[in-house]
Amino acid sequence: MVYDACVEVKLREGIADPQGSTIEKATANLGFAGITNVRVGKSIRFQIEADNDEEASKIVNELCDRFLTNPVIEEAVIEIQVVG
Amino acid sequence: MVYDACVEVKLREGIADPQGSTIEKATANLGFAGITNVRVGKSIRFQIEADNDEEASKIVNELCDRFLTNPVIEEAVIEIQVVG
Amino acid sequence: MADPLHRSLGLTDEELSKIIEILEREPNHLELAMYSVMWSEHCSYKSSRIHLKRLPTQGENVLVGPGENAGVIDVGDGIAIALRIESHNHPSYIEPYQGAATGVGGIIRDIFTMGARPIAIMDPLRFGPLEDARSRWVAEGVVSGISGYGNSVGVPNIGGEIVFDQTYLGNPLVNVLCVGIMPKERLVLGQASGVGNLAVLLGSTTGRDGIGGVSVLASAGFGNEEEDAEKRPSVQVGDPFEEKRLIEGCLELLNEGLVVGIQDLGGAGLACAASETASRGGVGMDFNVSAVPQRESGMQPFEIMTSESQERMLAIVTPENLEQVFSICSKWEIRSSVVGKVTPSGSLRIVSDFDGEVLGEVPASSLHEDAPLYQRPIREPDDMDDATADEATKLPKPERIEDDLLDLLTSPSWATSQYDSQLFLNTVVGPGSDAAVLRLKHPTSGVDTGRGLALTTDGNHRWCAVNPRIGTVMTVAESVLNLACVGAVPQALVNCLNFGNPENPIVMWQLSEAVDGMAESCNAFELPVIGGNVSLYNESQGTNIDPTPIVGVIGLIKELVAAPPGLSWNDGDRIILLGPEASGLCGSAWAFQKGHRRGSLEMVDFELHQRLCALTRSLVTERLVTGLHDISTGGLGVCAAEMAIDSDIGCTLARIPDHISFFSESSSRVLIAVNAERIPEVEDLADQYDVPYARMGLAHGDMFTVKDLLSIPVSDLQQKWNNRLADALDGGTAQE
Amino acid sequence: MSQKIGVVVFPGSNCEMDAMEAFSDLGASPRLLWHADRDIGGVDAVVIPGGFAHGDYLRPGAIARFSPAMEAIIDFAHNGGPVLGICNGFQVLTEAGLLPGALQKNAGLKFLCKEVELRVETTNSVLTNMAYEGQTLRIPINHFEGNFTCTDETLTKLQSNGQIILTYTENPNGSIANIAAICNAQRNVVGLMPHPERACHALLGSTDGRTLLESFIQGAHANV
Ligand SMILES: Nc1ncnc2c1ncn2[C@@H]1O[C@H](COP(=O)(O)OP(=O)(O)O)[C@@H](O)[C@H]1O
Ligand SMILES: [Mg+2]
Repeated sequence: MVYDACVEVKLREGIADPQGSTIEKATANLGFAGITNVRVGKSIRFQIEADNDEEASKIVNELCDRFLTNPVIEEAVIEIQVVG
Repeated sequence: MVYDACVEVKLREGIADPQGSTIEKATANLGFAGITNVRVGKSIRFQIEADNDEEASKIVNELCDRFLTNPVIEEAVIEIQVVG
Repeated sequence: MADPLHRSLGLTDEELSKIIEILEREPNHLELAMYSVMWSEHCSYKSSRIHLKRLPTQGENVLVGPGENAGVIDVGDGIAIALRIESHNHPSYIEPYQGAATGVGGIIRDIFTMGARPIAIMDPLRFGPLEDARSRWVAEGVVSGISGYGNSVGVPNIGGEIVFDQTYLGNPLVNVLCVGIMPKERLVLGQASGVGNLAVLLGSTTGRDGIGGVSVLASAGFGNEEEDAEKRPSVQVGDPFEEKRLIEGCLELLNEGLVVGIQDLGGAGLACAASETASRGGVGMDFNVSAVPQRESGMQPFEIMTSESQERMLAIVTPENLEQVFSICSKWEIRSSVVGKVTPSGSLRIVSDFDGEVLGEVPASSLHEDAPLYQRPIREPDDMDDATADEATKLPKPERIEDDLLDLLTSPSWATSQYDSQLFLNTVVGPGSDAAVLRLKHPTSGVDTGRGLALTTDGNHRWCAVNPRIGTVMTVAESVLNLACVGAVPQALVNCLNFGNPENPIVMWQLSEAVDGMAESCNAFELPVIGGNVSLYNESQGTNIDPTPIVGVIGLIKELVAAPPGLSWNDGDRIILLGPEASGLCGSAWAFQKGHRRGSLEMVDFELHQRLCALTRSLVTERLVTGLHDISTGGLGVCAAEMAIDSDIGCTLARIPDHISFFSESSSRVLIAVNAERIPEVEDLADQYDVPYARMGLAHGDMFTVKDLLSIPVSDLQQKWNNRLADALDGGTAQE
Repeated sequence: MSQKIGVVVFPGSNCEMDAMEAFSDLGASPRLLWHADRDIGGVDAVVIPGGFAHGDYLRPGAIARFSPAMEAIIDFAHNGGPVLGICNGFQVLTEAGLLPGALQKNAGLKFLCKEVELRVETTNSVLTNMAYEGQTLRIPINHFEGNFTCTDETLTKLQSNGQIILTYTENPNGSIANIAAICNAQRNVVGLMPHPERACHALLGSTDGRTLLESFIQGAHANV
């Protein structure tokens, strides 16, 4: 079966976010008031073939742990949906 | 009121995603079979103050059009939720 | 009613008739699409070619002149140098980051196509004023794109220019120059030969990006918002990692002697590469569209042939070598597929499979050689006499000359610090000086020759707006002098002619005048033109940009034992001006600041200029000066201020009676700083070279003082100099 | 016998020839190691040079660290072999877990190429054994992602073990505790963001990088 996977890679809480703070400063300079706590992450979308939901989720989790995130500073939020 | 906003910035369909294709190749080399169509985007989360839902959505949309994306190659998926 | 197909592809009715004449029948859609991209202004130079013929291209050291992917010169010790400059103006306005990034990628491919390893790039840039929000957004994106691609692909950026002016408001200029180095014997040309040889496509997959980019983007101006939006899908995305692997893989293929010819894919994509290699080799090619690796499904043959997907090369390989080619490609993780076969026929046949259906067939050479040539109408502006008579010296003198000076100070370091300028351990002088200097090491053995390469790019739209011919002469003269300031003798020139709409006779007059000026000065300096690029239709909303010819000149330093003196002076140094007295203010940055854009320029005295350059080189090589700087944009005032800023030491100058001599940009002048003890030697030498000179003052203290004119702390100058770009661009930029 | 120094090449590396030139000018015998080869050929020390291995896609070092050569280098390091990661090499070493922490995008979100001043914090490492404590060195940086980050716990460990070996006197990129270079607890693996190989020739502006590279050659010697 084919699954759509979406992985959001976020910086762990407490880890400074240089991209977020640069964007936050810029929004204020550009006249967008009241924007705070900007945090920037990655969204990685792909399709994956697996026999069943469980296997799909197992593979994506492993992929995140080994490769898609750097666990020293990042964590992943995973969404998987069967497409066919 | 304060809103939580999450913006996912994605490359438009048809636009090449060199990063996505490189990651795709790497997953195969790492022994993760069956992963295809890898596309990489950004997730940008922040809080925003606005008088009401409509205003919040207007600001976030403008922010995306003018600053967070270049609509020529990117598009944004926006989610907004009131937090208080 | 919808336009007929040929018109919507940018071909005129006459051009269609010519195609019918060549084919002796109506072209089909695929054939028409190929003619449309190949006969576009960008690829065919149809408006400029007859003018470019006037440029001198011969020189003892020239191995390859204009017409190939890059010019090549022999620099001795078995080393050849490839040089090329290109524009990526239109794409950069639409998607600044990717537009500029793919500009860098394209020019680098032109260099390694010749067999040379790219060792440096330079980026002369022009943007609308910093006060304009969109121009800031464009500038920020372009610099990031050049930085992002160039650093990652691993080619250092050693210089360029960054200019902000109203004339580029709707049409920035992004020119990129690349220089490469090779052992002479590795030089290859982009041609197919040997019937039965194979055309192998290397690199990225082919997608719909940039379909018809050259005809849509590079060969038409910007009109209104909606039309611009339609042009947008033509923008491509660069992949510096793919390009880096292509550089290494292709150079390895060339080192191993595995390719007969190689050609990069740029404007007009496969249509151009296939027909060009075939027609240069006097052969034909069967081109199998279905063998092209595609990124998207359902692509039409015409889309495959005209796509401008980046990071692709076409190599011509003998069948015996194919396996070895594949294995080097796979080592570098480069996709490779046989897409064509060299045939004796002379025609480019697009086939659905090697023994499948013929989808289109045209004489390969007709796409190039039969491209129309236009002698477009030329007209001098009607008000030339009035314009010439309008002297900028009549402008009211500045209220506070300090303020005018401060307005002219901008350090490019905001941009240049984002570029890797040091990779390969060659960079003796990087961005920020009159010219960049590289150590010249042998490309294969790595042995240092003890000599140096020097490079500069220059352009001046203000001078050229006043007088395109003399302005161009002054530009070339400035380049030659910039090289002299680092002790280098000029060897060859490349140029990028950025002009407005060629259908406007005044624009064509500007172009023709500029070419004459370039020819005249290159002849005078015995400087061969080994390549160039023409970018037309630089207009927005009906307004053409000021004529902006940009030149890149490469020079050689005989003995590179120490870094050249640079701009800084020491406390106690005497400051001397070499060259004639200043004359006139027309075309100066100061005059433009006051909104004055007309008048006349004084022609460069070539003989005096040559003597000044020779003198300057001697002073540098004999280490008689502490610091030096040629006088150009902003005149003597800005020149001296930049030296004070760089040294963090002030000065007291005399003999500058008024704002005219302070801001004049007249040619052939250099400011030098000399230790008091060396003054007699310096003045003797100047006498020997018959160059006039004048003692101007003393370097000392922390004030920048010109007697009877102004006095201002050096720190105030530094403040403006250092912060102007950061203040404008660091806070974030957005589309209007 | 001059020291055999292996310089690893990944697709996308670009400072490998610079490292080769600098080390051979200093009398060592550098040679290139191809990322896809597991055999690192009995070298005395390993250098992972700067550049953009695999385009720095996903994260700098994220793909490179899985190379066959890296497996061998991890073993080599665990056996006490000297390993130096310069710039991108530093990023690879953190991704591979040979060094703690991570390198994020520079504060200010800009690539930075400029000379900086470094302070030698300890001479007890394969990179600084020929320097003196408190010595200042002028060496160029050239990176987008050189902003060293780690948890408080890791930082405390780095500080108490003296694993911070070079700091910036003026922080250019937002690094925690001005960190420019660290070593592992065994002190044989070092990563630094600045490029010492770019500061080994008077014509290039500074020769301060020699102290560091000579130290490393010394370290390789000690390993034989
Ligand atoms: N966009 C840029 N990229 C790289 N170097 C630049 C750029 N803009 C300016 N520079 C460098 O800054 C220095 C000053 O530029 P400029 O004032 O145009 O020099 P000049 O007037 O001597 O030709 C030169 O060394 C130039 O190479
Ligand atoms: Mg100059």
